[in-house]
Amino acid sequence: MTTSAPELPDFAPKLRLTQSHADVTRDVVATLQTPSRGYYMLLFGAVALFLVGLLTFLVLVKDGLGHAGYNPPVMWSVYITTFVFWVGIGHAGTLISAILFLFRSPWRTAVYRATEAMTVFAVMTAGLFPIIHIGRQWIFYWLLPYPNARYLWPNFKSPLIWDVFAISTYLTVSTLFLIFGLIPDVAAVRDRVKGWRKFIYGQLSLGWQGTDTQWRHYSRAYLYMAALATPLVLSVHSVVSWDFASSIVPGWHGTIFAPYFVAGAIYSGIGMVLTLLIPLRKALRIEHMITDYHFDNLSKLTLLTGTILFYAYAMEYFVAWYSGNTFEQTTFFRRAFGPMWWAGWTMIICNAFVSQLLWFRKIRTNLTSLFVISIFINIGMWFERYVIIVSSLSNDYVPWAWDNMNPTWADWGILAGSFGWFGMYFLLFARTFPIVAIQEIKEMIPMPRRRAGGGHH
Amino acid sequence: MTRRLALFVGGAAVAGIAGVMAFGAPSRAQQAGPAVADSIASTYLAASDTADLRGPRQPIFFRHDLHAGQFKMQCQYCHYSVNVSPEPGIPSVETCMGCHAIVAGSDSGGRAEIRKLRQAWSEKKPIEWVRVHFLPRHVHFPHQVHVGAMGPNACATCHGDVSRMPQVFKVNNVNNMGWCISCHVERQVTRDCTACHY
Amino acid sequence: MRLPIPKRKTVPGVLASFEHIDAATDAIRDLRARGHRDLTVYVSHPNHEIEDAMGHSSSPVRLFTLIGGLTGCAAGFGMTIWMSRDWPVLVGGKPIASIPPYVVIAFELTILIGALSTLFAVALLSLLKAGRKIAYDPRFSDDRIGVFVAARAGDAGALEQSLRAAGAVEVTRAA
Amino acid sequence: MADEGPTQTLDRRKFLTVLGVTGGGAVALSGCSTSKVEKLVPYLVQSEDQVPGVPTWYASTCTECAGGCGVHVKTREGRAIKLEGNPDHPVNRGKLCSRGQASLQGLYNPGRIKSPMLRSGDSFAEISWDDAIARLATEVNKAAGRVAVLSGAGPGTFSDLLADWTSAAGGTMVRWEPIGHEPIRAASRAVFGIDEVPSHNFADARYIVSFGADFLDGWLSPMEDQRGFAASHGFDGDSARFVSFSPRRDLTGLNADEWHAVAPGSEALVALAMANVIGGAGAAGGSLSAYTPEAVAAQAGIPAASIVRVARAFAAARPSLAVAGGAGNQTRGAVELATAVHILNSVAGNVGRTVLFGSGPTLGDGYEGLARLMGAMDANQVGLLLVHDANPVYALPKSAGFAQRLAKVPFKVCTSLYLDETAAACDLLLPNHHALERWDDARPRPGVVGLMQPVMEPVFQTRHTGDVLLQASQKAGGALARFSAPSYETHLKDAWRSRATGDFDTFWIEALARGGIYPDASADGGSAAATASAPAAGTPALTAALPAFDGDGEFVLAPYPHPFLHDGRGSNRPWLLENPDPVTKLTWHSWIELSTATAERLDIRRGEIVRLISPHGELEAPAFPYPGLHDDVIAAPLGFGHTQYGQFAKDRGTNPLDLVGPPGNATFIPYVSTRVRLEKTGRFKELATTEGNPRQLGRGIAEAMPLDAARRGLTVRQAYIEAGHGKHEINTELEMEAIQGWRDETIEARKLGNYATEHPAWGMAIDLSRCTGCSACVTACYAENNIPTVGEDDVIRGREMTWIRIERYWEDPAPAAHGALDEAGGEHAAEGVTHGHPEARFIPMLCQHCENAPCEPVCPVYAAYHTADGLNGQVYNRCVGTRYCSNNCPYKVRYFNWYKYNERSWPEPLHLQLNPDVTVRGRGVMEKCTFCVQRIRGAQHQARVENRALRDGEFTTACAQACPSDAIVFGDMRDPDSRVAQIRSNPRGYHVLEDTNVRPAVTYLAKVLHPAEA
Repeated sequence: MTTSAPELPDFAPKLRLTQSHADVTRDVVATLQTPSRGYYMLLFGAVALFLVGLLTFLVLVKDGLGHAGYNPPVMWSVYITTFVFWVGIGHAGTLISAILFLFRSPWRTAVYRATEAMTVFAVMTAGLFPIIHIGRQWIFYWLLPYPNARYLWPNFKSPLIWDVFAISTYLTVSTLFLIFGLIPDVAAVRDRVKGWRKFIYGQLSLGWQGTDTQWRHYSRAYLYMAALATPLVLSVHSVVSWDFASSIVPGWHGTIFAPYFVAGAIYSGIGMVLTLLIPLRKALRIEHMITDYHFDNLSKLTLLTGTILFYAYAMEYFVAWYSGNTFEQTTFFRRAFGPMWWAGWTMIICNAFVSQLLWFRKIRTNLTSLFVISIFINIGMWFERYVIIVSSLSNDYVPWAWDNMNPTWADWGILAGSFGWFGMYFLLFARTFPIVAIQEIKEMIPMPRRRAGGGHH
Repeated sequence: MTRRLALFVGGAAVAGIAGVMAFGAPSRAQQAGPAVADSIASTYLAASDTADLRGPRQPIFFRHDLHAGQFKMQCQYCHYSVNVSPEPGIPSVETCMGCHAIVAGSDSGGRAEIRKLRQAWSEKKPIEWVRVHFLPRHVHFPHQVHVGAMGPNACATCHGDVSRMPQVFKVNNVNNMGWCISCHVERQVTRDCTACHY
Repeated sequence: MRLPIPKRKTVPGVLASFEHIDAATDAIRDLRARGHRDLTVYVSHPNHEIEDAMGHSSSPVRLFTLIGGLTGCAAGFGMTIWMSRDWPVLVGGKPIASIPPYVVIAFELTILIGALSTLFAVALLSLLKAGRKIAYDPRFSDDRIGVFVAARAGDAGALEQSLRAAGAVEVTRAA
Repeated sequence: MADEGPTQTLDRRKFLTVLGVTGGGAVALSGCSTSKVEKLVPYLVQSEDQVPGVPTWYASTCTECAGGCGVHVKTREGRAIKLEGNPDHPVNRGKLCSRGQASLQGLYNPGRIKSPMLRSGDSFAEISWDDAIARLATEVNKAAGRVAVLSGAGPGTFSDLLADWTSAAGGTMVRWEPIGHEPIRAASRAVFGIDEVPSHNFADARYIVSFGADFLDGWLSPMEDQRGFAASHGFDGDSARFVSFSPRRDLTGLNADEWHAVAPGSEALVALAMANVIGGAGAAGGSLSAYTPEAVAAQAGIPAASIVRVARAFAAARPSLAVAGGAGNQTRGAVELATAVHILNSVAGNVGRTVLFGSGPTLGDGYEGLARLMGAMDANQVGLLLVHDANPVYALPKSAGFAQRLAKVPFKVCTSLYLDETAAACDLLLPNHHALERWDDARPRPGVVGLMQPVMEPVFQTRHTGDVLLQASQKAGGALARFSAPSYETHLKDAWRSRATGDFDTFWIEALARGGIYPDASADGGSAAATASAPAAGTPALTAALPAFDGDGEFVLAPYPHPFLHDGRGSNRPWLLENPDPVTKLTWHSWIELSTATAERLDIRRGEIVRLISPHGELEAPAFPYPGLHDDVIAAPLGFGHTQYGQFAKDRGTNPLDLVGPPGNATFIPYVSTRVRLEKTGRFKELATTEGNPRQLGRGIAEAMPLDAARRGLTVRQAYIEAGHGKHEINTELEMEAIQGWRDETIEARKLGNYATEHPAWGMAIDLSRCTGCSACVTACYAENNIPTVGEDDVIRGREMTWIRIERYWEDPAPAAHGALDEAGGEHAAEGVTHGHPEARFIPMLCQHCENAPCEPVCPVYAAYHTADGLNGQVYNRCVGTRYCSNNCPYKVRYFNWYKYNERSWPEPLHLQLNPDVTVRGRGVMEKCTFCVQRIRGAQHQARVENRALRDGEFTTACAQACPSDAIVFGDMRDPDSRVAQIRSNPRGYHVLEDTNVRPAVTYLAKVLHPAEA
């Protein structure tokens, strides 16, 4: 009997799909071997940062929020900024794993696991902030509709309650989506390892064996999960944007906010994806799985969303001028030329202008430049939220109440802590679970056949 | 094959059901328990017995069951400001002495307690009663209005049948907001927050 | 926690493993043609050819998703409206129970319960076959395709023969 | 809330113990931390007038200044918790200024001396009262006739006793008040031959001219003058015009319709020039000829035409009123100024109509007396000095050298309540009772005698100085033996027997209940006793010229009394320190003011620390460029730079008196007599200011309209359109209709639960034409609502908790505000009504209790919500602290507890001032104006107990109650007969930020701009 080389799909060369199924399994499982010293140093750094944040939080709980730089009328500042920042980061993951899945775009397979993990951990981080930033952290659960002896329910008209539902739904669904996608891969790992690890992975694989029945329901369910996650991801940041848009604060009160925030979220998310993947693929030696092709596509997405942002910024200013609303006009004038001009321009340059560099193929495919740009994006998007929140609050209706705020150690402490918390989980995940989706890559690599040709597609 | 899968499902199912039940049956504030647990037929009680009685031990074993129960004294006689003020008013030692300058007590236990009272009076020391019912500081409960609105046995509604308590104890969880609300809902009176919280 | 899982008895039969997809699919078709209904096919990834060969109808999962979603939506509106009328509190001069803001809650619950019930469905449907212990080989999660045919000891020999002929690289008997 | 006459005696009250049930109240807002064992401490003896949970009110008299206002003291469970004006009292008619209200913090001040103390080395040692009194007696005998007493000016029975006692002890007594208005008395002597400071009837004056008289910053009789001013200057069909000539524009100046920055010291010349213009009607006419407007204008640096114009209008308006002489411009020429103004008034025929003699305050012996005493001390003729109710070491310029002379006195006794600078330099401290703890009386003016009674147990082991003197006398024997009264209380009663008509006891009870004896306050705005005579003006020698200033510095230093801290006696009260100065809006620290032009010239920016150097000393303070200042003047507030006086005052800022030269042989302290040099240090300080952006940016927050528009009953919008300014509009008519339709629908959809039934709709109206920005309402709010003071650092970060704040906006004079051109060729069209200087607009900003409150729907837990009776409720114990409500509040009137203010703002025993009816907010919750909901509920409960409906005006909010100008009115808007409902229908009424359609419950009546007369 003769074995003919399997016939490769047309996008194979771009994806460098030259390995066999066995290679894929081997390479991916290889990423789970004992990590290097560099890894441990990174992990240590992350944990250290997290502890800084934890300490700051404890001080805030002990003395009150006064330690942070709040300066009425600026009642929200760095914490909410960081909250929105992390929620935004989350979006790229779901976009790639769910939306691109529905679009059947081939380049998603190699990167989606990593981005989805990023999503889950980013949302986990974001979820902490509503608790951190409130005045009486120990009763945050009053925001949940649970039956209580006071006969009281939360106020569902409040955007903050929408947030509670949106964020918790988003966290649940994206976590389940991640776990669901992992099951077959965990099973694959289970069959490759020995001893206690075999037992652990065995439990986690939930008895997966890849029988025809399991696949039959699995692939259907995965499709529907993707179908549900798609509107969800679009809604979540819309809801977050309504925290601001549904208020009457000049500079917040804009109908453009929902699309504007979603675009920004995806933009920032992909920025973070780039920041994470570029070093990761090297560290895990999977350059042949995550290739220039992927980065090229990611950059194009970045370019698209960045341009949408550019439009949104321009439109905000146009509307402020066109509305003839003196409050809006003052706010936006001061955003660019007021005491916080530096923040305003940081946001515009980092987001609107830097993203435009990606028109050039050379820059898109050069990982170094891409990495630098991704850093700019992260900074720019954090400042976007900072500007929207702080600069709008610092000068609204009654001039007498105007004031500016300066962040303090307590603000920076929590911000650092959030990065530590996120990094901690991401690093642990990268070493414990297949960061590249084994089964989906295999799906794209045709199995060997006895007869040449005869492919079903 | 997929036993673990099954466990997973089971877990999810149980959690789900629990959740549903939680929503289905909101736990209401516990209703008033039996008005009086240990009311004692005999008036014969020594201070030494107070430890076994419900409720905190008081510096002087003042018997509500005798004063309000046997002697049928009006609550307002001692709690003088209850229908004019948010505060019910705790009787001044002078008020007690009004009778106990003469009344010395029928039994040895009683006499001992009354002696304490007289001593306090002669030393010009007010008596520090241990508080039984109190609300958080952010709640304002106007006694005068409630007494006016709820008529003769208004007191018992919250404090239970004090006239059968040798030593006063907390019958109802009055510092639980649910206690107030359930009553306000029943009687269809205001549930405005600033009726009590300001 | 005891779940209603029937006592798992080993199923007697023949386990064949293939390296070539077309061989496997041919074998499956052949077996089904010869009236073998109780087949179990192992593969490391979702594979259309095998699905076609097995001729499964599409999964009923979608029903669960739909019902879950609708339940969520109803629950969302029900909860918000009931709760705001349970203790009427006036805010910002808006109606006590005001629909527009509640749409958000309803939407989120639609997604949440929809997603949960989808996964619940997968688990439940997979449970249906959880009662039996069927032979398995770790390589099936790597690059092999496994085909298990339930068979009484008598027929096993013949089956082994045919499967080898169909191109199975390895055939073992499970009893 | 009726005023009950106290019927029990002091020894009865001695048995009172504070009832534990509502005691303190200074407990953190802790969810349900009721698990700890609490004690119920009943009264030993139940006193008739103390019902737990119900306030008891005592009538008393305010002793914070010479005004002698009548007060009602609110006590709960035997603690004084609030001071309010006595409505029957002719001086203040139920109103009370910030300083008066803050005397509560004097009572509970942590800086009080807790027991008698004797100097041992550099420190003091506590001793028993018996030892203290014995020591006093022996020292008095030892001093044998060389006893001297320095006492505050306040006349009264105690003062008389002290005088007697002193002479019996063979000593001399001096009554001295730091800011004693001696120049005015001197002038009265010179012009009318009357040794008296006149009182003024602002209410009847149709035209007011002030030459630096700070009658709205607490000049002679603050409450009376402010009430009169509000009556005449506030718009009520018409309003009097107010022109101010002075180098610095203080709060009074900011309320002027026209202000002229005259050269320091030239006010007298301007006054004389005006008199000259009016013409020699007065006897002094002849000697006026030298002072022509032209000549004076050159020296004063203002247009001659303005002098002429103002003079003519002043003469035309009858009666008019000219006032002069505040400490803030008390130069060496102060007597000449006062003389000139007396002449001006008599020339305009105001004496006897608005300038009233025979009813003015008597203010002690003045600096002259003190100077004599200092001379005696210098000459070692004083063996024992008793200082009572005075702090000369701080209140005199260092250069006067009181401290050095004090050191020469062998034995010094001080009865001060607080360890102030003088007390710290004494040997024996005999802390007196606070005015609220003691029996006493006061005679602020003829015909008015205020009575004080102990409203509570003394907070500390202090003793009434009267009792101390009497007991010491018995010990000392000799001539003093005749002071045999068993206690000061009996002495006081005896002193009063002469006044009694009929049975003394009933008279006494009534006097106590009324808080003294005085003519009943008549309904009209008239203030002082009508018994005033109209003396003829004599012919004083007029030698007015620009006064001399020591030193050769570039600037004239003008120290002025701080509106709240006054001469520094208020500096130990957190309320007064945190309540921003109405003019500069600075808190907690000292500053120096220089004109904006000067600041630009020298490139000195806000908060830049500068050094002032005079021949007599130097100081450093942050600079505050201020548009209302003459370019040659540097102004600085008195009251800071204490070296003693308790934790709040000590080492806070610097004291400009350190730079002022010695009075020399002047009969008064010429505060403005020194020139200073200015040096930059290059260092900066962040100013603790509550001011954000002082410009309205055309947002129509503090609206105003010209007088004629107001007269014709135009609305603000109509006035704008008339003046050719289409008011900025957001909502078109169509939108308004849509909004109305939407509103009708939603109102239907709201009718559920509590909201289905009828309720009152609480509302407020604030008349900006009456509001002077005095900030008494702010202090009242702090007192009523347990508002914490956050301290300097948090004020710098904008975290002050003022539920009601006074915003002070600068407005360039709008064209609408200009009057027609006058005959001088449109001279003042160029200068504008405020002489080209920005116009100040004050507006009290508090929670507007909007019907469509934006803060409510955003709260996730219903902590902010709307009550059925139209309040914007804030439920502290439900608040989780998301602060979204504050973000969404267009008025920014919500305040957040960033730290545990409840634990740090009321150091013992200050927490005793807390109002038990109001929850003390804990850390992490939002708070804001509640329209004094505790008062509303209290009144409703009372009404229910009495089974009747609420009556309009039966109660009101703390701010409305306190407002001396009567600018704030509170009530039920749904009741058409209520005062507030009527005022809201005034055409001047408008809502701040109306375009946001939040429908506030607070209506403002636009300020009325009085144009310059043609």
